[in-house]
Amino acid sequence: MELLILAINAILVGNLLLAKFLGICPFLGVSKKISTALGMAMAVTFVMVLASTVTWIIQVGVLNPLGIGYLQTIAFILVIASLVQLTEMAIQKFSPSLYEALGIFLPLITTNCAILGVAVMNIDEGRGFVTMLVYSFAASLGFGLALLLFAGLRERLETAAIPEAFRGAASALVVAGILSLAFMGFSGLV
Amino acid sequence: MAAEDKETSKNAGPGAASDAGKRTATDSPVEATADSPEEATADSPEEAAPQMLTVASSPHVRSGESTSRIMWTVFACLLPAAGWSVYLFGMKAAIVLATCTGGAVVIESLVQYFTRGRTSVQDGSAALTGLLLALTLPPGASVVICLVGAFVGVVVAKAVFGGLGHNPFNPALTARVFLLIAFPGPMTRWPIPLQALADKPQKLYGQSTSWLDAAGRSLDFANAKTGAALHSLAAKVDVITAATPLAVAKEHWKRGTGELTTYSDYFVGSMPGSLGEVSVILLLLGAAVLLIRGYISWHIPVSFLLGVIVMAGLTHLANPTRYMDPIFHLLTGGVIIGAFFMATDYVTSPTYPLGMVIFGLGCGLLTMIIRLWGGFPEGVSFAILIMNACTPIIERYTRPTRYGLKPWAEPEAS
Amino acid sequence: MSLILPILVLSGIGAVMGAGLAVAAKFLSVEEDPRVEALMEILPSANCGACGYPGCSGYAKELVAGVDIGLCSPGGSDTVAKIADILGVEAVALVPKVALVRCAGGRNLAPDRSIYVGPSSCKAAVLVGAGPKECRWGCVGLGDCAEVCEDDAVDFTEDGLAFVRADLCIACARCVKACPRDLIQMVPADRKVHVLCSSQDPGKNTKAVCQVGCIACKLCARRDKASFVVENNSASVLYEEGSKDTPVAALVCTPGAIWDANEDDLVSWLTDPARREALKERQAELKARERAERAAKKKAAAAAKKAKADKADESGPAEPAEPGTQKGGQ
Amino acid sequence: MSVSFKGGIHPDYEKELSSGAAIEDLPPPERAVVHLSQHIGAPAKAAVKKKQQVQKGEVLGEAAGFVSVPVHAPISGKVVEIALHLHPFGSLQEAVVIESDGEDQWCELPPETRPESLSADEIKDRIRDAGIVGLGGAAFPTHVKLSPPPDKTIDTILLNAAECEPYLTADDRLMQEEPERVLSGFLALRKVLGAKDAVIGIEENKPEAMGAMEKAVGKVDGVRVARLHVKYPQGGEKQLIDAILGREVPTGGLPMDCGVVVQNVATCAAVDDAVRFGRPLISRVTTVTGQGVASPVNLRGRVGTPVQAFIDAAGGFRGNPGRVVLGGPMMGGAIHTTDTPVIKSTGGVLVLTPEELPPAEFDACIRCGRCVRACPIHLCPNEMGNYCEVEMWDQLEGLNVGDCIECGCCAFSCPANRPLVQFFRYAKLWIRQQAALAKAAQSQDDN
Repeated sequence: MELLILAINAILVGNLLLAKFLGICPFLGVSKKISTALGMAMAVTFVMVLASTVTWIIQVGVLNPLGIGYLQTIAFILVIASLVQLTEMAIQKFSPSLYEALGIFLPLITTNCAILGVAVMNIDEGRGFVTMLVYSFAASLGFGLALLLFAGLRERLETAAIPEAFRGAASALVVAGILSLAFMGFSGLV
Repeated sequence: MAAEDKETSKNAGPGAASDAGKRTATDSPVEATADSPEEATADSPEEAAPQMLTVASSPHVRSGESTSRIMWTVFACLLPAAGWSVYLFGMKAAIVLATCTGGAVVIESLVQYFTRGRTSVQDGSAALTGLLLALTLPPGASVVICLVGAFVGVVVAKAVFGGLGHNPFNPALTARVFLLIAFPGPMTRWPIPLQALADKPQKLYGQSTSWLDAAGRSLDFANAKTGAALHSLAAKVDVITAATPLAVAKEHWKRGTGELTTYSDYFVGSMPGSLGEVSVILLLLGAAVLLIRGYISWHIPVSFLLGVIVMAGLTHLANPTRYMDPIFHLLTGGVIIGAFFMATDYVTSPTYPLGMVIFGLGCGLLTMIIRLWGGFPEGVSFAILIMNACTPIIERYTRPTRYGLKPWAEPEAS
Repeated sequence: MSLILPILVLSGIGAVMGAGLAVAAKFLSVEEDPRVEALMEILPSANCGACGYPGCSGYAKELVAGVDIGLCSPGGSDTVAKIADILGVEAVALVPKVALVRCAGGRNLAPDRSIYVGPSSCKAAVLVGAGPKECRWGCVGLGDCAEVCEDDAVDFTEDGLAFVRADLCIACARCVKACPRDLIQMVPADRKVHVLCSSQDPGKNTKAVCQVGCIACKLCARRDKASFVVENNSASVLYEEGSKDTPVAALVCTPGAIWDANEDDLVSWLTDPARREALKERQAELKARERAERAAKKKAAAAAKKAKADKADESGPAEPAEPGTQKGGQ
Repeated sequence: MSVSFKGGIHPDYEKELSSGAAIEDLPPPERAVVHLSQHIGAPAKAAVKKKQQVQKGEVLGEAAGFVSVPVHAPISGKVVEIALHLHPFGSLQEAVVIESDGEDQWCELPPETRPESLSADEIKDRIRDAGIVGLGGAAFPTHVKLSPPPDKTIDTILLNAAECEPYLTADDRLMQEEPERVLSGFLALRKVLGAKDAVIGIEENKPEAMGAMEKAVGKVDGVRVARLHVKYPQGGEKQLIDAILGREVPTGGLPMDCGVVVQNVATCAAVDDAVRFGRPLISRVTTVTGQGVASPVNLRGRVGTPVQAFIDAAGGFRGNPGRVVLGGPMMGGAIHTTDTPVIKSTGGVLVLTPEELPPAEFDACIRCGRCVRACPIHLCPNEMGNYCEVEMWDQLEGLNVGDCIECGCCAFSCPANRPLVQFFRYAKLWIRQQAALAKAAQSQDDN
């Protein structure tokens, strides 16, 4: 039950994108099409879960016992960068079209603060291994959900007669803002 | 001449369909009668050379339905409820209604003026947005709040995306949620209806009346429990507010106190609440008109209410002392206005029947989730906005099955 | 110690990750030609599709595979030179091109036959009873070409005729694809004489619907066979090598369907009736001059003949030395 | 009890304008412009020369291929020209122009026979030689419809007597006045196809026609009259089959793919003429109607007569004409000038006044879903229209624009007055062009 609440919290209430505003870069960058957004969501899920696991192990297994917890950030970045590199290679190999579609945003997962954020939050909140796993997965699901909803809305906006001044990122940010407002309704849940 | 009107109102190409060009074309040799054009015009004016025919793609007839007619009809269907709220809350309500509606119309005109866009004020969508917004506000909302709301609704939620038809979120609800989060205090101060004040001073919506006593004492009213006393009290203070039944319900299970008004009050609206949530009967009346005239379909409202009933019913059965029963949830808050007037907004809800049902159920369930377990007492606005966000995805996967896929086997084979 | 430990730990993590990546790279490596990247750098990134490939990246990929390197007209010769450099092949000269709307019939000259009601788009308009314009080949003037032009090079005359401003055109050829009547052609920017009509109806029909339509009289082709061709009732300039600008051919065009940039700039040619009057005057001049030349020639020939006859008076009835229909040279 | 399909609309039918007017003969024109392209498929090839004398009914153009039919002289006289002329569809097409000699003399026709005495193939030959095409509007050569591939069995033939287009009453009058002729043609067609069942589908708003047909049918075996709900497009082939038989024509297929062939009332009458008397199709009943003509009528006019002659016969224009439409208001095409000659498929001349015309401007889609409910093919016209408007062709994939029958229900019901049918026509054109391009690229790759 606790894990479920944690998951709901991570997906809806504390949504990475809409409540914590982490990872806005891919949110705006690759949300023009639902298919791309889906690919991005999966890539992020993969990296997030794996990175959280590895960083948790490093923190708990190596850094903490050695008393060098202050290396957290640099060590985590190292891990995340390597994992993103791996993901990039895998996607390029198995889905060149998705690789094309994601473009620069794929390597940019490295600097996606959502990933590092989740890894650090896991440590800061002192989560156990299972809790950490559930939280990372749920958080990435929440990320994917927001990305997908946003992509759907933007696809619809493609046909809209948006005034010149608001084309592109401007209207997208307004949509993101309203979406965020809507998700505030979940606050106080659990 | 009508044909002349047609000519000028024609869709003009970029500099192409200049009137000059058109007129020279009119006296082209091809279009002239057998007589030369000069001769024709020399005759009586009725016998003048015929105007050029218009061509357009089929169909050449239309149903006569128009966007503005739809919008103004919905507007009209909301008026009884708006009028009732004025009766209940007095001038305060009238001011809110006027500011929101008027503000929205004025702002839309300004937007139209500055962007030279094709959204037109006459289509009534701005007025409807304003009216809907007003109906979601507490009666005492200040003019500034109303204007900010109108601006958010008309500009941020609509004009930014290209006007009516392109807005992904319900403008009125976007504005309301914005106000709710930006001005949490004023937006949750619910005045008590004047009628209720007069008739039932003792039953102030589950509130222990001790705070009124306190207020009365501070204003030299020893005992404020009688109607007359309350009336004079009301004259002294700006406004007497109370919690809405939903807020009471929320507190109710937290503190185990409080008592609620009866259902009949909800029906006729003698309860604190926003302008539009107070009278269920008049809202249903307007909704019935829309349903009968086919302006809205049953799918969204019914599934919305169903979602609320199911969720409320299940929780009530599980724990009647903590959770209120479904009827309470249906009649309070904005469920009725939300289900019939907000969620059914064409632009932001799915178009296909299956999608509508999913949308409605989603709205109902989310409303109840937020009401029962969330931080806000009322969840209708949030629920609808969240489902608005889901609309494109729902729509994508609920398209109707096209004709021609039903298999047919030859009689011999079957 | 306090310094060494973190270094060790970080190196350790780095080593493990690096090893993992190295292994992964072995299994997941994808060959990629580095030249593609280099080509992407130098292509104009207009993604206009003038080359016929999907965007600049598409062309870059095909270039490596060995397609014609002279397809990027927006980039011009510079880009071609750079491409050749990267690919290590011979650079080709890229003839700069501009788009040209091959119709001169605005509403004043080629009237509409009815009032079109509907979306303001040529594509849509020509679907309604083959278009409101009497001429079924001419410019509808609702601006599909202008819509796709990102450089605002397409403009309209008062009479609803599209034309391309050559100085703004980057030769992306988007408008060529946008025109539902295939009126727009990419022509070499240095050419001056163009046929501004695409009608393929018989001359009689064209004449009935447009005052400046090509009536397929072949006068131009008769003047210069190498540069003009009349096919399907429609004259056009051959822009290939070997052809050249033939101002006199432009001059002889009876309806004035040929535009000579030496004489008139496009806008005044399309909009100013005086320019057409001037053309008529020039035509009359030419006619007079040629008649005079012919007469002089005839005279000279007659004189020569007479002289010849005088020389050999018994030679019988001589053939006419000069075919009377022969027009003057260029 | 009446049957129907899902979707559709209820426009103002306005049939009372002309439904009371008995069919009159329009005098043959002085000058007939007979287009060689009168049907779907390859245009006929001119078989006469300039200055040649022709008799009424003589072949002017030979069929050019299987999906093509000959074109016949509607009047007797002299061929004065074979040249490009304005076609009702708006473009210039090759046409044979005949100047009348005033005789109106038939050429030599095949001997008169009884349909019962002819074999199926003989009937089919007569139909083809008479140049008969579907007169409901599509003008698809009838003999092609009568030649199903051997692997397809046709068990039912439907007579499309719905005439669901508003204003038009030509079929209604024809059934009232000449039910035997219609039935006889229909039965001849049934004989060709060897279909077991024959159903005549008539909309409920034509009780007289229904009565006449019921009386004519009498006790003919296997023929019945089906009452149809009054709804547009009840007379659409697919909708008619759905309503009467509950079958759906497979996507991309023809009615014969579900064992049905549908024929129109006027076609059946023409078939009777061809089979019984060997007369080619040179005239047909055309409704001239609308608020824009003085006295709406039903006229039997010759092919090649200018539209103006029809309008004059209806008392001329009343006021200024706003738009002249050949066919009904839902699917008919507007013409640019009344000099346009009529062709075989011209079943109506509708003159709309400027006041009646729908507004010229359209607004953004408000996603009200009226078009979705109206679409008889159950497509998503709202989404399709939005994507077409901004030309996002890749998004149209999966929306099946190609299935659109252009019935106009969506545009009719649109409160924003969006020209949806026009959008879809353009999208279809684009899809065809893309397919052609892809095919060209394919063949290039193969070489």
